Amino acid sequence: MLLSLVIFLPLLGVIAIALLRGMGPSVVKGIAFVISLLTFVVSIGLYAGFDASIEDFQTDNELLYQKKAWITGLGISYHIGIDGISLWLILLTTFLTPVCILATWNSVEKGLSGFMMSLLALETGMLGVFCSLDLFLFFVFWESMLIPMYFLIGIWGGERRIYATIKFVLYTMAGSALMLVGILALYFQNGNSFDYTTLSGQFDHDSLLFLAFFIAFAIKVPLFPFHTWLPDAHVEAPTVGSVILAGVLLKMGTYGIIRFCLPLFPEAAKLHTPWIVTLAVIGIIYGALVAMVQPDLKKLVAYSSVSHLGFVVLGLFSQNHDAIQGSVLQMVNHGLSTGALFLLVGMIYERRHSRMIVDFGGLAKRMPIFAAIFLIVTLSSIGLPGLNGFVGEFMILLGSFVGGAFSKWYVVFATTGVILAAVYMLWMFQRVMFGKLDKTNEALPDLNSREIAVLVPILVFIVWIGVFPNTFLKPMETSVGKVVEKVQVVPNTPELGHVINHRDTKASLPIRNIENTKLIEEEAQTK
Amino acid sequence: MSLPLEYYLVLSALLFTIGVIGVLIRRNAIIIFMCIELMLNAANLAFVAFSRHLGQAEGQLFVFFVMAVAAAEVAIGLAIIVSVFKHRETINVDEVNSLKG
Amino acid sequence: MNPELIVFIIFGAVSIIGAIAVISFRHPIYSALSLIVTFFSQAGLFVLLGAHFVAAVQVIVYAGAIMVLFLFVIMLLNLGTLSAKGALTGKLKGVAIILGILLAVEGVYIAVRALNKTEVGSAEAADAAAALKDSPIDTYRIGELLFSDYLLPFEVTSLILLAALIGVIVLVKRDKQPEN
Amino acid sequence: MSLGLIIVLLISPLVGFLINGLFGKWLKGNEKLSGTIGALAVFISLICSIIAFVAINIDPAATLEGEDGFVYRWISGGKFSVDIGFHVDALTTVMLLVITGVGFLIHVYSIGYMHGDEGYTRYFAYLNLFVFAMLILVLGNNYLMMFVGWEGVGLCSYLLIGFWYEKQSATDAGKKAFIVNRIGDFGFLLGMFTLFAVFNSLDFTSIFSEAEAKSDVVVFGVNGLVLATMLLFVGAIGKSAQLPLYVWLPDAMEGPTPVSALIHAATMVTAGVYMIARSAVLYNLAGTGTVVAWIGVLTALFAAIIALKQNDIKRILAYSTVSQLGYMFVGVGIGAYASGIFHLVTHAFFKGLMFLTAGSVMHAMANELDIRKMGGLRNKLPITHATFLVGALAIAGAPFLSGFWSKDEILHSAWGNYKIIYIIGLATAFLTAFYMFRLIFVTFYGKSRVEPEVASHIHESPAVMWLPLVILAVPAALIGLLLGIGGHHSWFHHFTENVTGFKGEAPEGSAIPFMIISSIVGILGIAYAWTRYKERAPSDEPVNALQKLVANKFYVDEIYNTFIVQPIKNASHFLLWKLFDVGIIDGIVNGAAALIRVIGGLFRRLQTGVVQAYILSMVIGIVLFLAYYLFFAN
Amino acid sequence: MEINILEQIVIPIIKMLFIVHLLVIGVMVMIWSERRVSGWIQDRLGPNRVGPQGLLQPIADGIKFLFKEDLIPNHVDKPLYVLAPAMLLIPAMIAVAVVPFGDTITIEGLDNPISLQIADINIGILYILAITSLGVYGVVIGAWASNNKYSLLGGLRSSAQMISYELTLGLAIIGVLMLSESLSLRVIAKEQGSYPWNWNFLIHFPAFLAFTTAMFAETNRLPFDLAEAEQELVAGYHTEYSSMKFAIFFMAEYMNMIVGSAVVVTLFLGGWHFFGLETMGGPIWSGVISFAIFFIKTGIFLFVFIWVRWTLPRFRYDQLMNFGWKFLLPVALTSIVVTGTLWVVVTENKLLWIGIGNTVAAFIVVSIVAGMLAMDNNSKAAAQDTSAAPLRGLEAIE
Repeated sequence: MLLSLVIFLPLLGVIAIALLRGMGPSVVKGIAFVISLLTFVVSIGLYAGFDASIEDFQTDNELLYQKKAWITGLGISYHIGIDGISLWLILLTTFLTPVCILATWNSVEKGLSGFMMSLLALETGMLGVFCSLDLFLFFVFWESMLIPMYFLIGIWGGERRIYATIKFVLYTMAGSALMLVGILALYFQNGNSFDYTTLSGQFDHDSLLFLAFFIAFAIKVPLFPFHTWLPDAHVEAPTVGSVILAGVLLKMGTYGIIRFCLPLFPEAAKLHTPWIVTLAVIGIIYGALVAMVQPDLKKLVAYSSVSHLGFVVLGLFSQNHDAIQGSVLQMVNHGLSTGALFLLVGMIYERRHSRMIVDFGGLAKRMPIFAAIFLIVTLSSIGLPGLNGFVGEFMILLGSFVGGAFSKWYVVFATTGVILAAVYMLWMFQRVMFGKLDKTNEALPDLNSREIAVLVPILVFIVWIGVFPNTFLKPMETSVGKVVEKVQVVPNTPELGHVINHRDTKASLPIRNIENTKLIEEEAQTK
Repeated sequence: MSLPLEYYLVLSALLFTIGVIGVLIRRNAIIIFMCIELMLNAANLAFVAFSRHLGQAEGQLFVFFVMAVAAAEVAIGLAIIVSVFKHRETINVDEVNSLKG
Repeated sequence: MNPELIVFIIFGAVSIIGAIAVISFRHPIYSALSLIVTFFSQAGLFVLLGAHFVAAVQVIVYAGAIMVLFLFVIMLLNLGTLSAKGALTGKLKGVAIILGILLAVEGVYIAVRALNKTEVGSAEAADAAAALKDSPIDTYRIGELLFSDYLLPFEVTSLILLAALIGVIVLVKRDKQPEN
Repeated sequence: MSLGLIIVLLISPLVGFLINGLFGKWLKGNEKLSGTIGALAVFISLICSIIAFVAINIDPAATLEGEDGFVYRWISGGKFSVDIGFHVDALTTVMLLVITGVGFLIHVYSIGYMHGDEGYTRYFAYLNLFVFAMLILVLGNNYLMMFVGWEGVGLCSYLLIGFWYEKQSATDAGKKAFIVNRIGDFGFLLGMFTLFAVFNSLDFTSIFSEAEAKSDVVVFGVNGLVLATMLLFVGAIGKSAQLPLYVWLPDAMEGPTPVSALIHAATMVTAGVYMIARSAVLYNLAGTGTVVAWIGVLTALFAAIIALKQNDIKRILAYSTVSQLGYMFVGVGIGAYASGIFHLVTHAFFKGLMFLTAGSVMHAMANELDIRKMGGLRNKLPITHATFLVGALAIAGAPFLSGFWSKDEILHSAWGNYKIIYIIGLATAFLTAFYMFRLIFVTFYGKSRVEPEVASHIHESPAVMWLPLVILAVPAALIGLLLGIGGHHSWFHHFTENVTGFKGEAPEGSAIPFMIISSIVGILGIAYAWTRYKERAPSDEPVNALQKLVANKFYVDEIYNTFIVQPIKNASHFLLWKLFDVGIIDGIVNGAAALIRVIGGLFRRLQTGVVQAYILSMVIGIVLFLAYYLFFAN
Repeated sequence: MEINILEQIVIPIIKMLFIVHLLVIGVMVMIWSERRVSGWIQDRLGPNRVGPQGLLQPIADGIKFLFKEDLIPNHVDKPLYVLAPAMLLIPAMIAVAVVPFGDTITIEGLDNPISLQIADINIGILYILAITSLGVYGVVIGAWASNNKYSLLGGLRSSAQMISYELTLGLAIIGVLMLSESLSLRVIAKEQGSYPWNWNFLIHFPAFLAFTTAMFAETNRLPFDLAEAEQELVAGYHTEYSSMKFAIFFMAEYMNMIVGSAVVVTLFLGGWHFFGLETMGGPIWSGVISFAIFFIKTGIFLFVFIWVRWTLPRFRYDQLMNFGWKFLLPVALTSIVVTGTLWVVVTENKLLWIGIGNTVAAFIVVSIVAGMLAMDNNSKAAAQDTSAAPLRGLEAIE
């Protein structure tokens, strides 16, 4: 019930705004903000009620799991639930939405109520995607979320918004069409049921099905070379559109991979891993290199997303527990860091009405608070230890290197992304923040208290994840474990190359790894 | 002694065909519309005939539905014709071709 | 001669003549009136088929409401005959009529020949139907079906009508006058 | 030793950073308070460090290791887990003392040096943050924590080099430093991965205890330990500015001088040396020390050569730092870990001292850096001159001063198995003495070439600045004697050898001949400098190709720029972005759309807009379909 | 199939002839009584010269009409112009076919008792609705064929009005049908029984009022004679008609009144029942008595028609539409809902409760609608106090 509440509370806000929009913009904004904040508060209840020891969906907890027949004739049910993976993406969504609403407080000039309604409707769509355990329901949410995004970019976007939004929609639809075919194929192979939880075993043509799903998700991620919609969409989207796009929408692609591609078609995943990982690594380097030379701040951040998400995909396909866990964490990290970056870009855009790097310089002098926050976020994006980005990236790379289902060379090349990230980010930071202050920029005011209030919560999480990542890693551990178990291609022991001396594996465990030891013992017993 | 089903069906087919021809050769939107009604009616006739032939009430039931839909369709259709006329001063379907590709 | 056949021939002939008149008259008013005639004879055919309820509804709905609307609109727009310049129909009239004849031939063929091959038109079906004829299809039975097995379609129909209602209001609503 | 002490030691600079960073706005009007807070924070750490040092001195077993240092579980995945935890032993305490000791003095010095700067509080915030990060680096009980500090100091270095961010060259230098360091980090990261692949852990304790047992594990087709140590060394190359990644350090002199003293001379750049000393077990097993030593000695020579022709006072010191770091790597590379660390300590003091005196000179000369525009400053800046001289003598290896002891130990150890290294090292020592005294003679002696308007303002620094100089001069001169007397049997060796786990066998033979040779070489260098630069400034124009090559630092920056940086940039811009991304990928996408549009345009003709045309086609379809179905099917 | 000529052919023909003539005579009587009653209400004499009490006046009028020149204007659409009066008259005449104007007469020697009704078809009430709805064609076609602006306007008004009120007409009787569970008028009349407190006008009082009002509108009688409002449209749709064609329009209107009254009597006023009087005359005479009772009831109701004509002023067009759509229709719908609900819910004294429920519910609905309209008017008045909005309905459709 609680989960349904979380999903549909924003929709309630949409209705409320629709009814009360005549009462003026402040009421509309107030409703939107309060509702989204309420959603976040309620979604914290999900975390509170979450039992990390359950590897499957929390079927015993009525609050977090619901299954109701919907269209019985077609085997469609309203079936929602969460596990440790979706939990964090849900919280990320519910967290970013109020932040976005607060961030866009004064920047929407026309159609405010429509904007807020789109935003809230989008939230429902996104949450639905992360919660759905019914393929049909998933697809419905997946598609429904396109509509508000289409409006957000198409109405409130920049100059070339129509081109961008159509590109975005068509790209995504192209993928969705494939996915729909995949879903239908699964439906018929699964005894005419769309129920995710009953899907198991070997499917016919699993390689093709895998591709159908994977391409849809790869476009969403976006994996090189399906990424060209992203820079356009980001550049044209309004600030919060970019934030949501980068923060949550892209995660739906990676979420889809970990939810569908890997557990459902392990054999196919194994078969396709080489080229996927190749693309991911190309994406990491390519995204970084192209980001480096972008003259437009938003485009730069957009290409950096391509690079960052390449890491996530790399981790997901490593079929290694640590790396997948790192990938999931990195999804959250990227949502926070890139979201914050877009917010910051939006904030100077509001002041200067330009996103071109050459138009800036020396802002640190006029806007010290902005500069400080920008720096922290930049560093988080670079992956500085102690901030969130590092933990995820490190786990991905370490897991992939140690136990990845592919050559270590991939990891070596991927690791160069760490260097390149520093190059393009710091270069951008230098050109925007440092140097001589331009005359036109002298009057730019520093962040006001509202903007600080928007950013500080994100900073708190950026530092929190960096310093205490276990808060986030623990609840997803068993769920990720289950995915890994399903993949079952690589045994969950690090690949040590040729171990000449045969030794007791327990002895090689880290000293403090008490939990792990227990887990392994339990596993051994169950086997 | 009731008449064979075929009589009614032939009649229905002829009426339907006349409706089709009307739709094709007339240019007045209202008349075209009437022809559509004619076709619907022809279908209704077939329905009722089958209903009696099979001794089932469903045929008549569907006639009922057809009529309801026809009523709705006429209401909307005429409203469209009225507003088209308001804007274009014509209901000649040859001249109303804004949707030309 | 079978009286039923006589009645059938009369009504059938009237309805076909009416139908042809619909597409032949140049003026829409005459077409409309011809159509009413056709509807009436159809109602008669329905009576002949024992479908009294349908016949009554046919008259109420088609003759009583729909055609009045037609007339109303024709008069409201004061439509006369249209000018003869036509882009397409003039050239294709012949084609259309030939097509129509082909269609008619096919329809008749279905009615006369093809139907027998189907389940519905088979002799067995007729025999089975004969058994059911003891209970005539009266209004009571229709009502019963309508509110039991076909309740959902029935309600959907009402929704369609509601939608039509709203649609019409929106379509013909006059735009608000600018206030000043 | 209690964990609490370490936490206080660690947290204190962090608190200073937070106060100065978050409340900088309110502290801005009050420089004294801001500076005092910064210095006090480090002073508390210094006290704690001394306590820790003394405790270990009293009881060598009083270390903080393994479980005792555990604070909390940081990251845990399926297989991988790492803790926040501390490891304190003799090596750590030595490092702690250097960091907090030199750090504290530099903080005090900065109070005066940075007087009146706009970013005063920001400066102290960064400095405190640096100390915090450096402390993490040396305190961590696993490689990942070390890496945290490693990156943290890199960040602070970046921030402090680019401290005067309105200056393009400063921000460029900061960025360069960070990025070059990142290249090193790339190696460090892969090194950690390899370590984890071998040991399933990043914990010092467990890695070192199992190192021997797992010395034959193969990763990536290579012996795991060899691979790991080499990759880690790549990290050290970056951080400690060795060949070929040394290029950032000379540029880093764009930062405030105390920063150069603290970060780019005394502490941060020595992190690589510390790391190798910490991983002594692995390096011994892997036998990769030779590579370290060779890189070190080549760097030492190379940097010393470049220093010969430099005219910027800070750059000369910077190249000298690179060179001395090379010495340290030689030390740890050949297995003389204690000697390496010993040199690290002495170098921290005398190089710190020299940077601070250079700062004092700049302070007096209105930020003039070019030594050709100085000369004869000895009289005007007596204290500065005296302290600088102490530092220079120490580095040149003048007998019984610090550098003499530590450098000599390294050379002595090298003689055994690495005679070529010994010879190169000796040559470097000669060059070191030469360029250092070239600097002194040109700057402090001879005629004044100071520009007239500057000349009138030349004055000795305030007490808050010269006092640290004097204080620092004492250990810079004497610490070598204190710690190093007795050579390989000195107290310091015993102290640190417990940690490195390597009982360095004392090199054959007596140390005294080596000392004498070193001293002679040093004095020769000084003498040669005296002959050449006693009276005259260095000439402006290099006379021959060699000199030109040297003066232009072997064109290394230019080579990097031409062959690496620009091609990547251009390729990214033109090939990847404009051609591939916009041209090819988007071209395909838009081309597909355009194709569909063309096809649609063809079909569009069918849409006449006349309803009846559509109906006609529909009817034709129906007729044909029915005809097929009725007459032809079956 | 055996055909009993007497019973299946002769007697129906007799009944038909009887009723048709009764109708025509009824029309004449109505014309006369209308004028006399009008005179009485207006405190004047009315026609009293031709025959006793002017009783022969209608005949005289008829003769006059017959002998007038059958004028067909040039500009009219001739076929339709001629057809229109007939199209109005015929439905009025054939509608009466299903009205049961009395009980049965049982005559010895016949197999079945003679039913005082031309045809007792099982969808009788639908038949009535169907046929009466056709009356509008006469008006519309006549109006259009006249090719006269006033006529056309009258025709448009009339058609809009009739369509609008037809809904009420149909919906108002649903409650009645629910209770009788039949569409046959005879059954409906029988179901009501002998006593007035069981008659439908009490049980479905609001529906009764709505039906009656709608019936007035359907017959284009005052206060709903917008289609022929003299002051606005000369004579509306029959402006261009004269002589016998005009007379036929006239007849049709009165015939509609008579049929309408008969239907109201049948549906709501107990038909031929009156305190059991209809059963007292034995097999033959009870039929006659029941016919008399029916006749008298219809007459009284016709009197009401005339009475209302001289009591209420004519509606304005928008008032007419508002009244039909906003008051009558809701009342009729309420009646259906309440009747159906109470039929299921109440177990004892159903009729009583349904009667009370209907009345109360209608009252509430009317109050709500009135309140909403008042609020709407207030806000409109506040918005633009100058708009008197005459003929708004027409404007809306032009």
